[in-house]
Amino acid sequence: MPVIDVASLLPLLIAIPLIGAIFSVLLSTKYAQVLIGLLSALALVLVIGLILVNLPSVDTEFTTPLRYVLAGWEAPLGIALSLDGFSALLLSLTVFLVTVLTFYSAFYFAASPARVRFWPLWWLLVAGINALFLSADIFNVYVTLEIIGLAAVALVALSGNKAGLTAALRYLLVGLLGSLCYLLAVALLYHVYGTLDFAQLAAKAESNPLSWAALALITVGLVLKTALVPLHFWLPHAHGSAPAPVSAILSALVVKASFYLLVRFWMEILAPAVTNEALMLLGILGGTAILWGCVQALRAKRLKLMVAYSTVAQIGYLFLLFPLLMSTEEASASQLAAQQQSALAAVSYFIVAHACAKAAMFIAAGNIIHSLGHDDIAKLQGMAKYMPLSLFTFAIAGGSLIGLPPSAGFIAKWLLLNVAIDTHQWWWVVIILTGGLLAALAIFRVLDQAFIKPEQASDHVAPDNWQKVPVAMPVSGLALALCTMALGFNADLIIDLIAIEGGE
Amino acid sequence: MMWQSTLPLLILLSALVSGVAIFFVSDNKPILRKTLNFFGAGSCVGLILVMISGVYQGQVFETRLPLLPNMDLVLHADALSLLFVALSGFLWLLTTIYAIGYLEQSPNRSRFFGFFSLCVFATIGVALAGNLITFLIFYELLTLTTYPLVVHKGNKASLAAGRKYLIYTMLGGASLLAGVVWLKALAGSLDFTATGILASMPHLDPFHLKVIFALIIIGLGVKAALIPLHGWLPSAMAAPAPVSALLHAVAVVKAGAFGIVRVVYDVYGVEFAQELGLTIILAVMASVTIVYGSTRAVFQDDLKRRLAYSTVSQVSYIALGTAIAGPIATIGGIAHLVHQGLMKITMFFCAGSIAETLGVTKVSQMNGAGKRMPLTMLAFSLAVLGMIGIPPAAGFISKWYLGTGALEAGFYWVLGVLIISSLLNATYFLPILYAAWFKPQQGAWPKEKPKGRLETHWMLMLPPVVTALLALSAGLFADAQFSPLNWVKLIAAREYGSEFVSILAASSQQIPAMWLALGAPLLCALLLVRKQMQQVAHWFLPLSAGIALLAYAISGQGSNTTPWLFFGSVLTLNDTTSTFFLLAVSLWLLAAVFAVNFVKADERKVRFCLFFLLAMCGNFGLVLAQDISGFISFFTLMSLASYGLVVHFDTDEAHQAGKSYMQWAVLGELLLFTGLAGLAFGSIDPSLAGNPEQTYPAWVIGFLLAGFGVKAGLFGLHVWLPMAHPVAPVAASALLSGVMVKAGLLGWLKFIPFGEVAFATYGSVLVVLGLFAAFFGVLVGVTQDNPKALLAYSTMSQMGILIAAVGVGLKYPELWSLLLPAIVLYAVHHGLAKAALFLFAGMNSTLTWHKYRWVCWLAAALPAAALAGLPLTSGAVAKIALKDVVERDLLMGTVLPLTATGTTWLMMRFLQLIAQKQPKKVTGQPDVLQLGAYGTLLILVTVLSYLISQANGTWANHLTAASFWSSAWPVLLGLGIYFITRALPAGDINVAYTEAGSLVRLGAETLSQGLKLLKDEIENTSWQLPQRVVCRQARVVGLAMAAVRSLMTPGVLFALLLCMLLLAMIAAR
Amino acid sequence: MTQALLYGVFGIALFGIGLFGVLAIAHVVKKILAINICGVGVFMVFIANASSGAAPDFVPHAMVLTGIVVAVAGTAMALSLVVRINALEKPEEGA
Amino acid sequence: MFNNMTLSDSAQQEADLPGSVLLIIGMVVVAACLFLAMSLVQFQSTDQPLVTLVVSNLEQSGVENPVTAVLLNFRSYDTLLEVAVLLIVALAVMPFSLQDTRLPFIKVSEPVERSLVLEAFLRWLLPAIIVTSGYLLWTGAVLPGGAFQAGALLAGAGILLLLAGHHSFNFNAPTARLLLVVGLAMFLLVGAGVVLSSGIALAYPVAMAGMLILVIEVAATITIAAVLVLLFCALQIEPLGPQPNRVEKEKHS
Repeated sequence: MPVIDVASLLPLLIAIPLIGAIFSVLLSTKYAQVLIGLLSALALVLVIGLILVNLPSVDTEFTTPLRYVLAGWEAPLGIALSLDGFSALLLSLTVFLVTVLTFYSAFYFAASPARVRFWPLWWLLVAGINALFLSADIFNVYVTLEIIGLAAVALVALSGNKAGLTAALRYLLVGLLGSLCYLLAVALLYHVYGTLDFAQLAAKAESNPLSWAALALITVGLVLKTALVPLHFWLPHAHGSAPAPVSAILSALVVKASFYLLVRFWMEILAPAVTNEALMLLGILGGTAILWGCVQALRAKRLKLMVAYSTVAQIGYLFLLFPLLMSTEEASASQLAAQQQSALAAVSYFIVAHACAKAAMFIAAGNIIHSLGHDDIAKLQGMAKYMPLSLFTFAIAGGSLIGLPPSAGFIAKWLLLNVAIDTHQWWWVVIILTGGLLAALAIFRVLDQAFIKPEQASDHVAPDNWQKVPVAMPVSGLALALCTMALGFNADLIIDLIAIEGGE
Repeated sequence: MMWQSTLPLLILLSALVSGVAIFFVSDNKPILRKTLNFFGAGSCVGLILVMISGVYQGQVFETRLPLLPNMDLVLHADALSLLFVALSGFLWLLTTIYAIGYLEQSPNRSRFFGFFSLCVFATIGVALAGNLITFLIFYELLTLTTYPLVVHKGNKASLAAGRKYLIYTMLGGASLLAGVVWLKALAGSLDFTATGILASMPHLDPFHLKVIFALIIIGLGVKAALIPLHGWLPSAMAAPAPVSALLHAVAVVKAGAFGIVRVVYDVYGVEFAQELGLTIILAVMASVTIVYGSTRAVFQDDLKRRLAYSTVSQVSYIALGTAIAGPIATIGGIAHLVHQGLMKITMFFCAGSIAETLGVTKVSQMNGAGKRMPLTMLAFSLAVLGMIGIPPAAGFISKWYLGTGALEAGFYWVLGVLIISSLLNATYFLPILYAAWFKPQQGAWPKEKPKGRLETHWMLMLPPVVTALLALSAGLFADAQFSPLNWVKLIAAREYGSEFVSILAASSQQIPAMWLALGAPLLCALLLVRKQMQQVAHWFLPLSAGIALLAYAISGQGSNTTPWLFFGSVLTLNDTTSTFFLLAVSLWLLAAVFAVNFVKADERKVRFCLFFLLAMCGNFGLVLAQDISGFISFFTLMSLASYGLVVHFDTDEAHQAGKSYMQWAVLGELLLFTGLAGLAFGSIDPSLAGNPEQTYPAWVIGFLLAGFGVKAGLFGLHVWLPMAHPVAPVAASALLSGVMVKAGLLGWLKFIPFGEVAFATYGSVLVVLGLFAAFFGVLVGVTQDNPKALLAYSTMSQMGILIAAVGVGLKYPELWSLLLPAIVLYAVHHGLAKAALFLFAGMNSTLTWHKYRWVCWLAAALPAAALAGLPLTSGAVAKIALKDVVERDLLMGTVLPLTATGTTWLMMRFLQLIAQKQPKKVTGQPDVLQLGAYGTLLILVTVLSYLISQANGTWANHLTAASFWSSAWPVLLGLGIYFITRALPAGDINVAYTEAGSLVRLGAETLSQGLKLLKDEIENTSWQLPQRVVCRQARVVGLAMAAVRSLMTPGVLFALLLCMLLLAMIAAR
Repeated sequence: MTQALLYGVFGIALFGIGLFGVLAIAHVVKKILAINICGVGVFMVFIANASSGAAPDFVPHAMVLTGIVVAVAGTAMALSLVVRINALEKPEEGA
Repeated sequence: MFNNMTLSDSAQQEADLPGSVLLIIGMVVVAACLFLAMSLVQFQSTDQPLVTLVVSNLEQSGVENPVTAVLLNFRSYDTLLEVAVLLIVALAVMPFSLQDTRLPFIKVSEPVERSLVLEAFLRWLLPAIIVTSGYLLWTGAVLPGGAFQAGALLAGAGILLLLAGHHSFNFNAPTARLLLVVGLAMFLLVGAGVVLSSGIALAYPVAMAGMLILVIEVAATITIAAVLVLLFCALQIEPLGPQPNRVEKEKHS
């Protein structure tokens, strides 16, 4: 039995980063901000730890999501927070990554004046992400989406150069347009069903033209924010020109936030309006994204751009979820549910795997830029000698992205392949494996350069223009990378968490 | 118990932890790093030993960690995994030592050793994996951890190699992953079980299973370097030597091969796989790879690349063994996993040492390397001989089981593959040995390091020596309790649910002294390593022969049964072997005494002593050995060691003769291998017991006849004999013609079931060939002007008579009991007389003719007369004994007396040559030892034939006038012919062979020139795509032509013979 | 067709006009304006919904207020970025 | 779509899409809107449960204006996040510099160019604006009005002050930063504080609801006003501060 009421802890996940943000605005000295950051991270870890420990396990009968009614007003009048396995997983992931990245940022921004602005924005972004994962209200989700979008844009703009600002502007406009599409859908849904609550909508939703229209608007808006091919154009530059910790969190969590919403709408809230053809369409886009992203990553000349394109590809994998949800005629309802559950588990694992690996990669790339002053792939010769830890991080994380065992990426791919084969959609198997191979080419292109003997390399990396990075920076990246490996060893924990059923 | 579930994990961790720790050690702290390294490797080996003892006691070790729903990460120690784990762990230790020595000054050592340990970690994981997904995980991990090692040097070549390696392995990995996931979806959890898991699931769609199998095999085939997935392996040679060693011997290629074994046996189940028709495809693939890899190896000049292609070929033996469904082939395949590992790692160690110490990387630079780095090259040679499959080395064991297994499964063509591969192995390996040992050094070494007290750093020397010795003992003590073979038998027993106990369970030693006879020469050979001993080496020869004689004297008849030696060794002294042994031991002793002073002064003393002693040991052993493996081992030892005696003088002629000798010897070995494998299979299969017709199929007999026929000088296969016998030092020639040539005869006597089955066709062929040789030898012999060459032809002629006699025995089994003593008697008579003649020919130039003219004439004429069969001589006794028996056969009975005519003619000619060559003036003292030895031999020639048991009574009835006349008239006739004819030009059938060979060569060259022209033509044209295709085709054809060219005459002959025998085999069925 | 419905349809039309503007016009400030037009369209749909029943529904009102604030925030941020980019571009043009 | 963004007017023609593409975009947009409109027209909404819910719970909300009740009580969480959005924008546009943190919030200086009419007008307009905004805030409980309206008005006062030229604002000053976060901080404080009495975050006790909402609104008004002034400052392309050179230049032209 739960010792404490877990649900009452949920608002803390939003309040703590908000408080962190407020104090970061008020106290702008370097150490104060770092201290506040670390304290907030610690508090978040404590809270999410308490929640996870007390979460009813999948074996017990408590499989309804946790629910916290804010302000005491039940839906449809008020707003509720809710937590099921999927969102708990994403929240834990968020807290974990934020903790590591906070630690990393403390060093990354140590000498930069941008830190004054960075820390409050950072915590506001975190608050937005947490709020989105917890939200059970479609309008509230719009506000959280905007928080995330605006904070992310502000963070991208921190780089201050023209490329960064342009990328930020493009990102902002895309985000605003996406949000507006979403908001229009909210208007339509409210018009039809008279409620904004996830669960109530899910109960009322039926298949009618307005539902279709709403779903289409939501999907277009969120796909734009998630950067699924062909709406991915903004991502590489935004992710590629932001400061390293920002790139990391953008790739690892922010795109996942809108994907999370998509999953919520397609699997739960507007499930009746979903058709097989639509699912397949999303899948095809996902498949295209995998191949296109990988090819672009292969062609990228800058390291961070390559990593960003790899995100485009990885997002493609996430969208393979949708065709795998398709029902077939012979499958019974329970079979379908099991199939959907395993597909979701696979994709969740993908999210976790990609988040850790991509964050680690961006950290590694950040370290490289930090010490070299550039990230031109062609000029990375001999890196292995000078930055072994960062390179090692890059390699492990790369292994996970390729899907090599033992890594979370492998498990994710394994699960996804399993579902694909189970549902007789073998063409995804081909695409997934091809994607893995292309990713391998891209990653090993970098490693190849790094292993070239410095003596034979051109003199770009003469050790005198080499800036040593504080050891904590590569170490935090390595920690994430090792995490992806560790996650490759016991998948049960995460899969069990997913299995805690969301609301019907 | 806890430790049973943690031990596999601990073993893994021992490699992982040390690997990870090493990364953090700075390059400036070698001591710490070395300590860590050795600690890791040492504790790993220790833990493995603990586990082996545990498994031996029947404990189950399994670590199970949850990985996925319904899918655990399982580490399981069964017999098969232990085999691989033990191999990896142990070789890791050795390679670590080696790598420390090798990379002493190079940069990034911590990185290197870190990844190195991780690589071993992955390999151990592959070995211990208890289900397919665990296997997959470690398999992929292996790819990753190996990549940094391949590109370690950081130069262009290694980076290109790394890229190639990755592309291949990643593609393979993807295919494997697809296969595994699919299989998982169909069949659920994929835990390895001894008899396969899919067989028990009847509802699976066979088509799916076939596709999955293909996917998985493609995935595994990349690492196992199956054609056409092998491309990465030769380029990966850009890596440092320890990496190549590990890649080729243990980690990577073996992981692939091991995986194939796992999938076929423990996932599909071999019977089920066979039902699906999958094994045959795999077998064909493996066979093609074997032949292709060997063929490519022939053309590589870069030593490591040659070794790499050899690996491509050799690793497929494992796959082949797996694909041939059957317990025996399984044993062969899996045993090869260990054997090939030991041998190949030795080779790479040595190649690395040579490159590091001398800067030699090409085969063409290796001339004389044996002298500079004897121990290293010795280790290399042992490995090479094993790889070719020379018994009793480890490679032979694998091939033997593979061959027998193939017969068991009815895959006759596999034998052909094995033989072609062995032939190619010999083609590309033996020249290396030849260059290293027998060619003089040419100029300075490319990059020689200063020579210290040892030939190279001890860390570079120790590992190959250890592995070479292990490879040797793995073959030598194949049936010992803890040998790899025995362990593999256990695995096969579990796989097939049957038992394989050694045929000989109990050890019994009735004639223990005979071990002394075998041990003495070997021990003396070993003592030669010491410098002080080399001073007195010439005394070792008579000493060890004397010990053997002594041992013989105190032993009665009986057997030594030693189960742990070879496949269970049986040494027997019975009527026949006793007589042969007496012949052998007396001739070796006398020849040794005769040679003492010659050897003492010789510049290649040690080499001569070594080969002499080894040949002696082989000869004694083969006489005594009663079991197949023992016989063939000693037989081979003698054959190979004789090579050193043949080429002793290092003249062009000697090398030419040596080459021919070696080619034919290898050919003989291969024929024998086939025949004996058939024989062994016949005697193993219980369903055939008691039915000699089936136990001894005609083709087996054919191969045995041909195989031993090479040694016995059977006409058509005799070519080497007249070349090799004369060029050797006198004592050696005497032994070659006197006893060693009888080894073939002895082989027939031991392994062909005379008296039980009739093989009329073979019998007739033998009679015709034998009698033809008897006259042919005479006809060619009389044209020679070198007395030793003449004697060699005489040997051929005399052996012809013996062969014809054997042929009669084949035709008329009922005569055998009478024929056997006659043959033995004749053999003894010929051995003694021929040896005496050779010795005399050698002594000729030192004799003081002018003083003791008549004594000298008598000494020369006595053995000559005996050979001619002059009445009252041993020759007459032997001939009459033979004649009495063979009269049944019309041809033999008629022609046999006439042979004496020829022999007389030949002997007269010999005496004439001797007389021509008598020295006008002799300086110095005559050699007392030589005279003594010769004198003793003369006495033996005169009396021994009357004393041995086989002569009982024959000479009594020969003292009649009729028989007197019957043996006298041919001699007189011969004398007549001698006086009619005089000097004829020298020549032999070998000339014809050489001619034919050069014709073939000419044809091939013309063709390849034509192709080259064509290629040039095409290259000059402008079309892009088709040009490449045509070029490739032209290259392939060119290669084929070159292959034909390189095979030379024996090869062509061999192929013809093989075809004929196979035809015979098919016809007989 | 009720009045509310008419508003709703026109709201959608406004949204469409804005959308077209965002997609078709290259000038950034005009793009930002187009997005604002989009937003206004969406708000109109909300309001139209709110007044479609017998009694007015206040929840959409509140939502529109929140939406306006958010829209203002977004617009402000976009404009500030435009200003900063412009400031960075100016020296280049002058040079 | 967003790759060919441009800022300059002259480049507009080049950067615009070709006509055929525009036609396709237009057709797609029209089709989508038609579909939306059609489905909207076809669908007749029947029940609006929230209408009655809002009215029936209005009494317990502490305010009489239903919109304010929704904004600050029923859906106060949305508003909380909305304030956070404002903070983000403020942070994003704020001209940060580490040196200015020690300077005061309001700096008084001689204007370069005095506008006597504006100054005189301001003297009595500013107090009026402040009072009016106070009224708007207060009346928000009953009639349309509230924090945003009041804040906007107040910001207008600030901007007027700025335009007059005597004063300039330094948003890096501690006071300014306090003003920027006070709305969010107060909201959080109250939201968390009520947990002590009601046990639920943001759930005001009925008795104190009106007062608490007012407190939040006051703080929010200040923040909104501060943010809007900040936005104004940040978006000025020609800074209004004392930059004599430029002003002189303008004079000459």
